[in-house]
Amino acid sequence: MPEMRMRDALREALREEMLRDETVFLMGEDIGAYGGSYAVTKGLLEEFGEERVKDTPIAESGIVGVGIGAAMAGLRPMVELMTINFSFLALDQIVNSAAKLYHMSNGQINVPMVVRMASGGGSQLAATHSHSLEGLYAHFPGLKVVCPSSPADAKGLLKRAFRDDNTVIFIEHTANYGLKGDVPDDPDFLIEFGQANVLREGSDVTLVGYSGSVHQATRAAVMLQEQEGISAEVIDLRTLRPLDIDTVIRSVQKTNRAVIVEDDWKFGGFAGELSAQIMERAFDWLDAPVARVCGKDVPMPYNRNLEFAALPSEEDVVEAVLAMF
Amino acid sequence: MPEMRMRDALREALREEMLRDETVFLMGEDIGAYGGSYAVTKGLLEEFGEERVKDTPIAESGIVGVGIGAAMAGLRPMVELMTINFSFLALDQIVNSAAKLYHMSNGQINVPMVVRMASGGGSQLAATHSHSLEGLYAHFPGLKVVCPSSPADAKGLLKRAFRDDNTVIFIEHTANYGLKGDVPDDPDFLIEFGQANVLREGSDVTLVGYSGSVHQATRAAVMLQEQEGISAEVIDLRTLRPLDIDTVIRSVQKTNRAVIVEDDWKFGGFAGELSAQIMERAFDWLDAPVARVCGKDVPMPYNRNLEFAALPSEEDVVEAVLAMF
Amino acid sequence: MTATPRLARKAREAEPDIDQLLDFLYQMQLIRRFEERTGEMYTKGKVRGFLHLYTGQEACAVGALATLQPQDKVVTHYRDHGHAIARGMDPNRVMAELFGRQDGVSGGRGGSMHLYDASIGFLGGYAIVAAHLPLAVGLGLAANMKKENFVTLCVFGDGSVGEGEFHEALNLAVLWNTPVVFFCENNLYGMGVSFQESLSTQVTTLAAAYNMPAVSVDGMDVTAVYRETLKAVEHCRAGKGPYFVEAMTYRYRGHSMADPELYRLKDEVEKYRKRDAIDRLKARLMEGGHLDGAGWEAIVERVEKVVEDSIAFADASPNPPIDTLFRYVTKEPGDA
Amino acid sequence: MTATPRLARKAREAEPDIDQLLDFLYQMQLIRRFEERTGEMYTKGKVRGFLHLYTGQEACAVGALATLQPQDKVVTHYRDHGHAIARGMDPNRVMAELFGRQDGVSGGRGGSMHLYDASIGFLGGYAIVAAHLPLAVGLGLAANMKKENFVTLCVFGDGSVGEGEFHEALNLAVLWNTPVVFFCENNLYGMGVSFQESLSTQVTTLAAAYNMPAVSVDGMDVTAVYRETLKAVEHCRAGKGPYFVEAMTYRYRGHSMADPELYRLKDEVEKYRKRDAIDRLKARLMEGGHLDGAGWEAIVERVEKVVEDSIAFADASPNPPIDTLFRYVTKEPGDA
Ligand SMILES: Cc1ncc(C[n+]2csc(CCOP(=O)(O)OP(=O)(O)O)c2C)c(N)n1
Ligand SMILES: Cc1ncc(C[n+]2csc(CCOP(=O)(O)OP(=O)(O)O)c2C)c(N)n1
Ligand SMILES: [Mg+2]
Ligand SMILES: [Mg+2]
Repeated sequence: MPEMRMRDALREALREEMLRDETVFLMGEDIGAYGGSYAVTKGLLEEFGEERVKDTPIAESGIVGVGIGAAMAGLRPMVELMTINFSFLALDQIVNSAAKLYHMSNGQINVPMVVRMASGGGSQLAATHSHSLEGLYAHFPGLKVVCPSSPADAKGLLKRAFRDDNTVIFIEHTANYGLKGDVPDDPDFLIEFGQANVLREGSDVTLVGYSGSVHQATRAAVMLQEQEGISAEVIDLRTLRPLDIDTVIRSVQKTNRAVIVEDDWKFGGFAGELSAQIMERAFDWLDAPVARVCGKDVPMPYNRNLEFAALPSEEDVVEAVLAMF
Repeated sequence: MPEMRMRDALREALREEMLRDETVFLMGEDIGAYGGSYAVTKGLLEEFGEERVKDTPIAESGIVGVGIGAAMAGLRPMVELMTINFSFLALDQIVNSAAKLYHMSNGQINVPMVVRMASGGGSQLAATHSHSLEGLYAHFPGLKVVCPSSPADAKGLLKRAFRDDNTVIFIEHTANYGLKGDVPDDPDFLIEFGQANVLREGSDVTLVGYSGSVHQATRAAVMLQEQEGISAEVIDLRTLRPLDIDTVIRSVQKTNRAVIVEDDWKFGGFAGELSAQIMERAFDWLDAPVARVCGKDVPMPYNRNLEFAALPSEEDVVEAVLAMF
Repeated sequence: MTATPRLARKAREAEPDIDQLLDFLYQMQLIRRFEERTGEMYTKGKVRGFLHLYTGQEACAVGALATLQPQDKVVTHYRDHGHAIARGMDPNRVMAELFGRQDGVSGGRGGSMHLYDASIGFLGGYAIVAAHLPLAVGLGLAANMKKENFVTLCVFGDGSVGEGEFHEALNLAVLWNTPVVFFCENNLYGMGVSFQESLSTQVTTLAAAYNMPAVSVDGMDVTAVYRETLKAVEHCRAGKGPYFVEAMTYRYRGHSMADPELYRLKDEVEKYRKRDAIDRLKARLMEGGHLDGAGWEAIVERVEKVVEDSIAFADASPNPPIDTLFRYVTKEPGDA
Repeated sequence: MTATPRLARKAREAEPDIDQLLDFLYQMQLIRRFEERTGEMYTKGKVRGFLHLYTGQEACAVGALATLQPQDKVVTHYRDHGHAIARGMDPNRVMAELFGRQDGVSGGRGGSMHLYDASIGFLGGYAIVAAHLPLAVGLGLAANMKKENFVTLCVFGDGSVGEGEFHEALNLAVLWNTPVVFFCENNLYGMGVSFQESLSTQVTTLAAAYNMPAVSVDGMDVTAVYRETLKAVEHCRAGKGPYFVEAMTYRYRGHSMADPELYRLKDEVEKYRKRDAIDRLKARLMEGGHLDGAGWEAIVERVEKVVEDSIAFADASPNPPIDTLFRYVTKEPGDA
């Protein structure tokens, strides 16, 4: 299995799916001549040509709408919105058209489209460019929401996304693009949606994250083990919708404690959903309230120290765990 | 105190604030000649003229943006987006400009604007026109989110909104427009944000709702009392951001049980936040997991029976309560 | 249960012949009566939600849709009954949809604003103003990429012109040379706001600025609509890119059933009623000796039967079972 | 700490006099060097996040901003250092903002893309493409409603033209007759996509279709920019509604510091460098005998000092204390 960075694994997934299925095509802002703002699509224009790798105007709503229309007509578009911060502008198309057409048409029309976007803070991009809003998309029935945390997952999940008959919101944490890992080169390597991954087994507490936050969780687990002798299980959700809550519940029934780690603002965020579901389904197993370690409820400041303070850190996770014992 | 319907109470609030403060003006889709799609602004064009009651093109993002600009220059605009369903189109302006300018400018610029919109299902308006997404707005720091449930609250909260120095998202449930109630005519009648209202006292279970769902909760409380001898306390949150969780916690510490009632989809909705906060703060008082009675996770179907089944009902609340004993 | 697009078998002639004109008259009358009866069904509580009647605008749907071929696609806005019927959607199943019943074209899930019949390329009524314009461009892009020679007719109102997506869609359509006919039904109002108050310019001036042909046509004259739209469709079919048609028309009824119509005077409605498309075509055919009183009566009767049958059909159709609530949220392998 | 808008004391003449031209030269050089040094500070890790340098486009900011009066307002996009400095923002506080420090104009919260100085009517850099266009219209509306005679200059790039908000804003601006100068800096690219590939038409063709005057001007010629923008500002000030200016320009550096510049050839950059606005103005002044080598050296030295001082100032400024994290989320009575 070759080792590669997540951005390269994503590119491989796009390439392989374009080679496999000629109805797959890519469109988005600066995915062609520029090579993709995070270099994910680099080289694909040269390989596949302008017809299948389309640079678009800066018109988020328009290009997602075009993707929907193309998908309705039997193509399998991937629309790259550059970052989640710009996806607000396309939210109506995603929520009111892509997510609902199958239902409103009584199953006559479906929208097999992949919408990719980068997310996350930590690069001092300030308030408008540092959103982590995976949970926002997960709220809408009709969508699927995928948030990979490793190169292999990124590849397997993205390939799987192209084989889904629905709109898949595929969200990549900018901090993960450079991560390295072994990635299968089997062209049929797929990871099914709704299968959480137990990254690390443990017996004292369950740490739940996805995308960027599993890495804080994992580092926290190491610190807990080394410094406190606490054994933490780390679960990577991989997809938020469908959500594999069963794996989380099984873990909590074993550990009796859970901490959700999420970059997004805590108030009204997806961590609340996870916390509520764990309580609903594992109430009698809980030795302490489920804790949430999330982003602070402020617009993201540019200054490095302030940004650092606004984001959840492994120390915050450790602290939350220690408070449970 | 005169009795009036909620739509009239809202109109009174607008009138009084326009009379009090000449920087207040209204703009929105069909608020003028048409009289407002829910007749809230009826007659205001005649009374205040075109300068202060502006019909706009159908351009949600544009008109909210114009409102922001006007607010930056010292006016106090109210922008009516007709319904929450169309507010997706303005979400970028609300989230990236209105909510963040104060922070990004280090306190130099604030955006005192009221954005009004109708929400809620139950009128067979089908999938794109039946959203209840109060919780979506509540997620964003920098905003305030208000959801009145009665004519008096509607007036007192809307008047208060015009005296806030921030952007207030004011969401009115369509099912409430026709509700009647006594409404103070004191021009300085204001209801502060972040003050939940205990609508009904009880000792066995706490029902938490807002906007439309407090009425289901109240009806359920009556049924519980009459049919089961269970005494339910009903709390109307009134504002989701700021959130008065203390009132809820005090109640749960007394009743030891809580049910959240919300029209919005359950998965990833605001009910999760409430459930998580109750657990976090009243863990040792809970005799049962906090329950959520919410909308079903499907796009809203047009058919009446299906729509009814998709929405939470008082029977659902009763059932959830009974399951706790 | 698949329907057949209307007139699918006829070659498109630049000028409609008498048979076709008689058919236009029939269709316009069918839509007129369908809408009138639908309004009554709303009053009776059989049809619910938002209902936007098409009365007055019949010449637009009938003239424009008649230019299409079976492989072509249609997307339109929420005021969609007229286009659906003109495309050949089964009136029974349209009415059943308005009643929210299982045999409705959208299984009772869509309602008035969301008619879909993929079997005749009718890809929906859309209720978010202007949201379907980019979809039409996507359909056009797919036609190009798949080398399928279909044209997409995209119908919308004057009110859509103020939305950002109007702009994004027109720009993309021209940039990517997509076979899309943008068909703007300018009925002078978007709800209660007149288009002069909501647009700083003329619709066709703006459309033409994107570099596509843009014409304005009398939308109360079915032949004129047919003629200009046919040019547009042929332009698209020839691979020359998008084309914009503005049809000047008028709705006789309020915006929706809830509209108190405070913003316009009865006089104005009367003025337009005098230019009624049905009356005019009827008069023309009678003057030309192609229709007499009995012929008109026959049309009226045929229409009555179709409309009354649709109501009976709708009434007899069951509600979708509650246990289907979770159907069609996502499409999974193995789904029907 | 309030700054003074530049040139606030000078009457605006249709043609800039020699003093003013010398000042233009100084300002352009100041922006040029400020940006070059900022780029170096980025490489050193002192400036972080997204950094979009303005090098090459100096004539736009300097020419356009010089037409404004103190009461006027400016909103611009994320490539905003040039406009800020040309408006008279204190370079020390700009650099401190880029360093993320407490004395930055936005207290270190905004960074490069979000410079604000309300005291000189500089109401921000905006990082969501085209989002500030409607804000400008709102400012214009407020000018009308409050009967305050200020003009709003709204600066944006060619890439913004594809966004829906461009359309919504222009339409609203004309409909409501707002005093807004839409100033499009067409540097040929939106990131890596050339504007011909992202727009189906010419920028001014489209702008004019909304019913407002729209001109295109050489954005590498500061006098031309000044002249045309002044007409626009005076048009607005006279209550005649919005005006559109497209300045054809070029950025010498990549879109941001992260740009590998795969989409354009070095040749093209060289071609534009030959038309450099600073070089041209310098040559013109020298030819006219208004500037000599020593004069130019003096300008260069003055600039160096300002820029180096700004770096020293920024370096000396503390980070905002962590315990201020929750400040300025909402504004409450009693807040500072
Ligand atoms: C994005 C959006 N904003 C507002 C509405 C509410 N609305 C429904 S129809 C309508 C008027 C549309 O007018 P027009 O496009 O002229 O079509 P017409 O109804 O005249 O056929 C409005 C404002 C909506 N459905 N979608
Ligand atoms: C809504 C939105 N979409 C995408 C981006 C990412 N982005 C930042 S700048 C830019 C290019 C803008 O080009 P232009 O308007 O020509 O300005 P220039 O950078 O050339 O000065 C893009 C696509 C963004 N910031 N906002
Ligand atoms: Mg209209
Ligand atoms: Mg540019």
